[in-house]
Amino acid sequence: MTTKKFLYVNRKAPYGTIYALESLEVVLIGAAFEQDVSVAFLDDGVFQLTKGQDTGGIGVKNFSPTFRALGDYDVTKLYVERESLEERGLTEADLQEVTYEDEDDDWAEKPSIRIISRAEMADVMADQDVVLSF
Amino acid sequence: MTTKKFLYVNRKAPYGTIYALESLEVVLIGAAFEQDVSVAFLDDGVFQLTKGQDTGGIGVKNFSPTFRALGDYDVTKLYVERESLEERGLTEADLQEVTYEDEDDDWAEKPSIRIISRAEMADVMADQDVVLSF
Amino acid sequence: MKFGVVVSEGPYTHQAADSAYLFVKAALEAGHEVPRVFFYHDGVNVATRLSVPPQDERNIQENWTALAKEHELDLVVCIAAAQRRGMLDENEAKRQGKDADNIADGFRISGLGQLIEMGIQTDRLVTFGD
Amino acid sequence: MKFGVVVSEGPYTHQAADSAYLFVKAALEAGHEVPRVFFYHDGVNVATRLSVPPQDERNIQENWTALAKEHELDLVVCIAAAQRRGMLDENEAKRQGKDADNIADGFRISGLGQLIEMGIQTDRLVTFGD
Amino acid sequence: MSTLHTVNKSPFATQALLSCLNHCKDGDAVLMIEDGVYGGMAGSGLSEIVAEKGKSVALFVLSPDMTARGIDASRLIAGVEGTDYAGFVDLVAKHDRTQNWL
Amino acid sequence: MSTLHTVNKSPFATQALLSCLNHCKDGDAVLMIEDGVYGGMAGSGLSEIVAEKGKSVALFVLSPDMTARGIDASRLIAGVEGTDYAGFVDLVAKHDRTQNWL
Repeated sequence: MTTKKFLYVNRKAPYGTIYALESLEVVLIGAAFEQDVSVAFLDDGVFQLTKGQDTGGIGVKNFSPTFRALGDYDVTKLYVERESLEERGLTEADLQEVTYEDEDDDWAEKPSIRIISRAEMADVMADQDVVLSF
Repeated sequence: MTTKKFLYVNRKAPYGTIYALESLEVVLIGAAFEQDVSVAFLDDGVFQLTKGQDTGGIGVKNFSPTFRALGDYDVTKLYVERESLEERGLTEADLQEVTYEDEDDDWAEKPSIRIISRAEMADVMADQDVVLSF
Repeated sequence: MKFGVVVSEGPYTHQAADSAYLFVKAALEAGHEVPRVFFYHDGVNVATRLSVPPQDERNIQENWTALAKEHELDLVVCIAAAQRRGMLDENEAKRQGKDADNIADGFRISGLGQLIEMGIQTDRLVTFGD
Repeated sequence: MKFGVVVSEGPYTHQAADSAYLFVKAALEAGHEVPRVFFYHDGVNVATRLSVPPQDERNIQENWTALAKEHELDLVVCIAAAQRRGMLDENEAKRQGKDADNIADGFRISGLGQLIEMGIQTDRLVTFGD
Repeated sequence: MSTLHTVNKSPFATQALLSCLNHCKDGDAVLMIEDGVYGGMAGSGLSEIVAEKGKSVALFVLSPDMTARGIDASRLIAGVEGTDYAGFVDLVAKHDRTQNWL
Repeated sequence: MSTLHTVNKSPFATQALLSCLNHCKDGDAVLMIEDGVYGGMAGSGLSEIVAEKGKSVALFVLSPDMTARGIDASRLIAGVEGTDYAGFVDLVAKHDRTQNWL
């Protein structure tokens, strides 16, 4: 099967609407197709990755732990835009840790989240075959 | 039956979403209840009143002529925020004419659209019993 | 005090139906009355009895149906909004010549007048939407 | 050229389903292929056969069903999104123990894999949503 | 006579919060719920505008929505108060009307 | 290699158009559809930003959506071009990928 570069673009906050959750479902299913997958978080999408989410008080399922499972599905490139974080008063320290084991480097544990600039995000976007937006 | 002051608040553009149309349906039905009705147009809601709308090319019903029928339902106070118009590069001349016949003034034809400032809009909002938002 | 509540967005897609549910529960617990909840726009989709959410998610329709039963709530689905979106009860299905219906127990279909009436007869009106 | 199309919002509420319909028609008229249209999020609600829009409005479901018949389009409704929102075909209704179904002719329910596959097998992918 | 305003959108995504703040009057209250709770966070590009408005109107965020999104109460702008659903109900009862900025 | 971006939201309501313009690259095209067509209007508070971007990217509005909303072509920012659905299809085909800003 052809291998294509897939980018999933997340620009919306979690829980207020379902897009963040249903985007994650696509990423998980898509992993089985062995494409070259990247996931972008910009604008309010960066809020999806905050640590310490606890949805007990709103009766909605907390799906944030699922991001940590992405490494097991070989989804290891989570691009987070620095300017989006800054505008929201967030830093990398506010995000949960997501890692993967690099099979090309003796299974060393490496961070999946890559903080990049807006210009670099534009480069990532321009380097894709398929862009799916949520 | 009690008479209350009802305000319908329109902040969304027409056609991209259904809120403008379904708001108008509420206003029309509500007219039968003989309450003291005002309708506010601010933010993108001012786009609902532009003249010359022609939806033939998008296959969606053009409901803008219905605003002109509001006078027959005794809905005669359509408040439009000046600042919202200005930010969008619009003037009163871009809006359709909506009039009513004033039964207290020998059925003289009068404009229903009242362009008011943001501060006046805040006053209108603060003077209501029931505010319905779309 | 009497609270009227409007739900304007569909279940799962927007948080509105969840927020409204928690608000109504809290209002009842505080001793207020909620004579009616009105479902408008995509809010009408809350009333479908055909949804099958994943087992680890809440069932929004069942939550509302149970709350309605417990407190004798009047859950009204706007007929005009419902027709556009394919929400029908048995009578409406028959009347429209449709071969199925999908409204759950505890909800009833009625006109927009019920929204205005709710605004007139309650002390406060709160809308949860998009 | 092969175009894949995603519809992410519900009928009438958002213009997405109308825009996608006009886009697919134009693509076909220009000689392109549209091997599949994938309905996700509230887009699954486009597939209900129970909607009864006002007589002076377009019927979005019927538009899609007719276009699918004319051009043998593959209209796929995402099963995960559909289950949450109460969209079922006859098989799904039976499997889930539901007493009714509501999917119109011309639509079929299938998995999210069909979306990825569409991305792989088409030359361009266009999403209409909110 | 005063109004309770609710805002359920992220202020970074839509204009709802700004429009609300531009229309509320001294003595009103603004309750940020759902994705609206992000408007209560300190240190963002919008915090100063919100904090300034806090001098004339009472600002609240719905705590369960804040907690769901991983925002600790220590991150709130000074003067913005957290409340639960019971507090939401009280705010509705206390003010003469509710206006929802959707 | 270039991208066709679509924007379907009013730039006065959401940040979608601004975010799109901040991420598109020289030689890309931006097509404003649905409520997005308001972004093509001259004389608004956002016209200058859009016009400036028009120097490096091609800007289009979907004419049927513009006409539906009562905007005459004479109201467009200089350099913003109207197109119909056939033109939309051509733009998708011409560019290597489509990115939809929802």
